[in-house]
Amino acid sequence: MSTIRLEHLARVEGHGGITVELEGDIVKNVHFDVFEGPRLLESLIRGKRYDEVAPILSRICSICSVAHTLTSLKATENAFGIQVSPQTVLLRELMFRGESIESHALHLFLLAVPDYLNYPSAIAMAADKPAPVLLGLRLKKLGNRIQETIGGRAVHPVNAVPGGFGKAPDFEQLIALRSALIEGMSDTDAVIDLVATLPAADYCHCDTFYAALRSPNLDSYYAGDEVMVVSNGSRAIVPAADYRSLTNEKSVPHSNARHSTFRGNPFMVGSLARLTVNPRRVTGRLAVAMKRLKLLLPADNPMDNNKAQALELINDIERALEIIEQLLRAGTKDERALPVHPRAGTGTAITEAPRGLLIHSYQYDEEGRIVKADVITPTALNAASLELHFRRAVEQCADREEAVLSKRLQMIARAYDPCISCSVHLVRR
Amino acid sequence: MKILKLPKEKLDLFASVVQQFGELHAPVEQDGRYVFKRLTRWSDARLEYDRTILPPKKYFLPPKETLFRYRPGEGFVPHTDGLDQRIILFGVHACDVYAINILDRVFAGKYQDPYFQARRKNIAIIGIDCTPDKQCFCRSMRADFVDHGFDLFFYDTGNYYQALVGTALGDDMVLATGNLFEPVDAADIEAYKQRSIDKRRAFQLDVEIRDLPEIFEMEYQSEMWEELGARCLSCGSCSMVCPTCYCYDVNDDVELGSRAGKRTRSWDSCLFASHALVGSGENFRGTREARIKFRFYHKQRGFVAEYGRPSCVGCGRCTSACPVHIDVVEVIDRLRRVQDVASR
Amino acid sequence: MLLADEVATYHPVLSGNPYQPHMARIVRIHKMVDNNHLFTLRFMEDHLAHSFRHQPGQFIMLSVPGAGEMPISISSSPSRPEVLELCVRRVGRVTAALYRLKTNDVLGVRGPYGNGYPMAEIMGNDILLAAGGLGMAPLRSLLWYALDHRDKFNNITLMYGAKRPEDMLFREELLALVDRTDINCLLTVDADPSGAWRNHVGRLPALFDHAKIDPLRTYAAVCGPPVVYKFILQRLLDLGFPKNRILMSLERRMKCGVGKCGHCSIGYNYTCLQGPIFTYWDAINLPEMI
Amino acid sequence: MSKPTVGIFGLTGCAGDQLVILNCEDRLMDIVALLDVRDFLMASSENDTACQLDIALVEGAVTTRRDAARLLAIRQRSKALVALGTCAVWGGVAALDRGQDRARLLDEVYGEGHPDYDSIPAQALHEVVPVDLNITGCPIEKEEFVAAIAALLNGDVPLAVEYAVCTECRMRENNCLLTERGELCCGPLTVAGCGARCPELRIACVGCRGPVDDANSASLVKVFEARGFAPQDIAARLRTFAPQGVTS
Ligand SMILES: Cc1cc2nc3c(=O)[nH]c(=O)nc-3n(C[C@H](O)[C@H](O)[C@H](O)COP(=O)(O)OP(=O)(O)OC[C@H]3O[C@@H](n4cnc5c(N)ncnc54)[C@H](O)[C@@H]3O)c2cc1C
Ligand code: SF4
Ligand code: SF4
Ligand code: SF4
Repeated sequence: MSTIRLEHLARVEGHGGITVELEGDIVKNVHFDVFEGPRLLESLIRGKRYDEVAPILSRICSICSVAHTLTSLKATENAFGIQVSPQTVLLRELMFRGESIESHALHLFLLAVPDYLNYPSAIAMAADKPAPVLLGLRLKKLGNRIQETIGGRAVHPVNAVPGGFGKAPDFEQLIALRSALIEGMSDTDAVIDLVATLPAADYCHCDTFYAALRSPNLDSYYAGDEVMVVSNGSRAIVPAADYRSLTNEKSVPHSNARHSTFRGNPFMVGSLARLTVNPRRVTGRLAVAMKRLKLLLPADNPMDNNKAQALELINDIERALEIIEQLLRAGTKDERALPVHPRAGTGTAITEAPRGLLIHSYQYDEEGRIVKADVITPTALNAASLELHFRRAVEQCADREEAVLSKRLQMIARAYDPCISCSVHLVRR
Repeated sequence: MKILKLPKEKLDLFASVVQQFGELHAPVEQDGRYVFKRLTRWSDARLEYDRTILPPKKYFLPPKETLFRYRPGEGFVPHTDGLDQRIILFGVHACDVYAINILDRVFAGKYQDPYFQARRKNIAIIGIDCTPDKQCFCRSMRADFVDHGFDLFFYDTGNYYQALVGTALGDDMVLATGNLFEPVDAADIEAYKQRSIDKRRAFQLDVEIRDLPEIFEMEYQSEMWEELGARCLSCGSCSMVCPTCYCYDVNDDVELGSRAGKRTRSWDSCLFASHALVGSGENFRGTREARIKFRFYHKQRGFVAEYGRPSCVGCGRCTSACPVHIDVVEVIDRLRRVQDVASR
Repeated sequence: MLLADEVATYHPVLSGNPYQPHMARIVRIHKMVDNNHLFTLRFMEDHLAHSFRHQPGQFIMLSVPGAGEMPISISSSPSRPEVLELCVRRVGRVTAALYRLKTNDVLGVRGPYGNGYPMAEIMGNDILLAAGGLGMAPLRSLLWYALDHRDKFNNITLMYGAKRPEDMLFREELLALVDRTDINCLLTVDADPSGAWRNHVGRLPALFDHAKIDPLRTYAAVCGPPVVYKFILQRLLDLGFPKNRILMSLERRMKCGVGKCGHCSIGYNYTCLQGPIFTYWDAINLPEMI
Repeated sequence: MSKPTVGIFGLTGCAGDQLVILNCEDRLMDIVALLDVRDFLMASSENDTACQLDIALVEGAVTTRRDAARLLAIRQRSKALVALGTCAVWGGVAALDRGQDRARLLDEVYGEGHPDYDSIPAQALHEVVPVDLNITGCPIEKEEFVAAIAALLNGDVPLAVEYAVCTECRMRENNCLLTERGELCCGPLTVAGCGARCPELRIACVGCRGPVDDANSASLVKVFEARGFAPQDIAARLRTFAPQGVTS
């Protein structure tokens, strides 16, 4: 038996590795190993007052800190029966878009593209090919700017609290953001041009299940509380309250993370899943771009997630602009966060983090202190699917050279854009 | 001094005329408190405000400002941006004008602070009368009236503002309004005097400052300082909001990859542990007790020796800003062993 | 107050700015003692080099570009103009940045500041200079001033103590004074492990046994760490020195040097304006003096 | 002068401080041009994992034996070790476990009979190895980071903030959440440098930068208690980001 082991997965957030065990030509075992130390936050949060929960759980992960914060707030508000104002919903959606723009720009241009073009890093790539790096930095900055303006900070937002916001952005801030976004729009063609010219990456083909949030208007990262699971030929709806049917996880010895399946099938979450589950939103500029990228849904190649991210970058900028226009039309009010009256009960929230479905579920006591908290992250949801795709990639690769395999597996891993610090925070039974 | 009166209903008109002399700033409401801010509409001005969070000090000595830019080969080049900006501060209370007059003296002398002086020249002050509230003790600090340091000062005499013209510029402002202002007559003077009596009666706080320096010396070892030291958080709030606290820190910020950069100064506080720390490692006010004592000592005693009066003007800001309720009036009363107003 | 007729020619920031450092070049770095180097500076503009005048006991604000500004006593005597000598101990950020500089590098200088020693008052009297450790830095200016104007002073006594011979500042220069007859130069070290030291060994106050001092005709200039003050002051008082003839040089944190930034304030005095030279009488009247 | 060799590392944490470095979009190209970044796993797949480093920037807390071993190795190969972010400086939220039974916590999160995870009580870097410089913040502030790099490149120690969030809050002329609204604001105890980010938005400071040098928590706790807050909530708030720091 031979073993291929990749100790440190580079250019991902957190610490992980990949192990492949081969017996002759037969793939015995494929592991996605997570070394990130368990921080046990769900358990440490027990007994904390409702207003401490989001700031602490935001620290699960920096790249998804907006998603963690807002999902946490939504779960808390659900538990206490708080209905936030329409302005708050719009501002929160805007924060999600900002985070998605930042995260996709970072992932695509600074972490993934160097793979396709055979550079070890964006820093190295910048010397010969500065354009993609600069493009990525510009878009990243745009996403951060949205997060800073609305959330008060690009990483670990401070402005969003139970019941709303500390302070809504004023007219001047929104106008400034609008000009930045309009400027950002002029970069979207370059995004598609660049991704369209990347060398093909056909490392594995495999029928895949996709799961994403189904929102009222089919296009929200924040509003909505049903998950739809889609595959070639089947679809199923999972309401938020039943989120555990997606997360019948098992602990595995090689990893601090745990693995999820739906009705026994690994499933993929994230950009590609969102486009697959909510296909009707693919219109206009986005549809044209999709044609240029030759993306057919449902896709059978996990590498297509990079294409989906490029498409989402465009969509996110468009949506952010729409939201700002809407806010400007209505005129932002200097709202204070709604008063919070804690009560005993549970609240579950599902949203779309940049990497896919994120679930927070809390049980509170009557004083508004946490009794129990579950956090299910996209990387945890993706882990089983990622291992499946690793396995298929090894099976479908004629060349068993370690260097070749290792590069392919790394690229697949990075296509998933795994966020390992997230993946260790899992369900408490 | 030229004294005129302005019918109250003409104030709006006056405000629109004086705008030609500079950018108009006045107190506006902010979540129930007031701040001096650039006006976008005259109707935002709240001239009946109690006190602003920060005093007008922020216009003359900003919380952080650049003094010089440094470039190798060029040396230190003074930073002049914004110094010539013409601003009109509309609605400054007497105690705050008094405080600026105090700062004038600190920033003058043998070594004039040119940054302060430039702003002082370019910022006009239109003072306004006020009614003391339960935190005001400016009368005790002799800062409830000012006779200079403003361009115009408005006293509320019912249907009119009685206007003291302090400078040539103030006079130009009056003239620019055509005939909005009217001469005062005997009845107006009586109205003013009545107003003065009413204002005096409105004070709810009173402290005695005569011989206070001596009492400070005598009570230098008082146990009260220890108690205050245990309470003080060294948060610096009192110094930031004080209209006469002027301590500052100076730092050089360099640019990435060079020694070029800028020299900035920013507000500082004698309550910070580093304030009196020196190179040999000695800290002359290492304990919180020594620091809080110094703050009071310097304002109420040290400043008297230097400038002939306490630097405190009795605006009440530090008392309302202090998270642990360290109250100047109470501190002075305790030093004097005064239990209540009646026992004074 | 805005002056209506003011024209835009008033630029106090550009001319007569008391915070404006003037560039000076390091012409020599003498490594006197570990972490106590003597820096010799000359203003880059000749007219400044010619016109700069100071009193013994005054200090300058020294800018190390990009690192910061700090008060440093002028160790050279006004009787030897054109250059400034600064004896700087490496203690932290700015001094460390200074120590990384080399000959010909550029610094910013403004001053001189502070009252300095009351020379007019001292002249015609005896002087006693008593220093411990780095305290020699400000006293050295006074020492050479007095030696260069020898006729203006009566007896001159120097008492200087360091930990070990190798810690003694200006050692060569001071050793050369020991044999001179126009000054009673008493040097002592706490310990002399090498055995090569030919002067006194023992604590600074012990040097009083070797000096003839008339307390009513003498001005005593004292400078050093707190222990030096503690013992020397007591000794001087015991001898019957009038309190206002004991002169002390004090160190305080300073950011401006010109009585604005508030850091050096002691009670109701600014060290930078009313000091750094204070009499013992001032000291007992000022809280937190030493 | 040759460029300093630099390594950027993450122990257990949210990677937020490394992300802030990547978020210095306008300065990133200058930074990588001025530094010789040799080892930066989050951004590069080709790293020199053994070379001597002039500066090691380390974020995250030590929560596994693996973290501790990595940190020791980093310390050995680095001239200057910089703790980046509140987790590295104080322990951060990772160290919320101080005083709790680690094994029981693991059972709770992973179910009894979970595999034997590598997990030790969370520690700040200085509790494991000597640290030369702290840059605090959860996450660090971009400007402070760039200023620190600028100072380090000149051979200077970066300037440290020595006062509390209140000072900056007052400078920005915010309404005080503590005195005016009676909120549980940690501003008086927390080291400034963030520009009073939260109170500026009418949100009470939760102390994410850790305590100021001279924090007087005993006195503030009395104020909170007088305002009617439960001791349990006060204690929880004060220890969120710094396990031993703020509570005196
Ligand atoms: C009137 C006067 C004359 C002096 N003469 C000399 C001299 O001749 N030779 C000499 O070596 N030193 C002298 N000093 C002390 C010198 O100013 C400090 O050692 C120097 O400022 C330390 O700077 P740093 O940046 O290296 O230290 P830092 O890294 O800032 O810190 C080291 C210590 O120095 C203190 N310090 C920082 N800035 C100042 C400041 N502006 N003023 C005073 N202390 C400060 C800090 O509190 C800290 O304790 C004098 C000080 C004064 C007030
Ligand atoms: S405001 Fe109060 S607690 Fe804060 S430094 Fe001043 S006296 Fe101390
Ligand atoms: S809001 Fe908080 S940080 Fe701001 S002044 Fe008040 S207590 Fe201090
Ligand atoms: S105000 Fe407090 S919680 Fe907010 S960023 Fe600053 S230190 Fe962190």
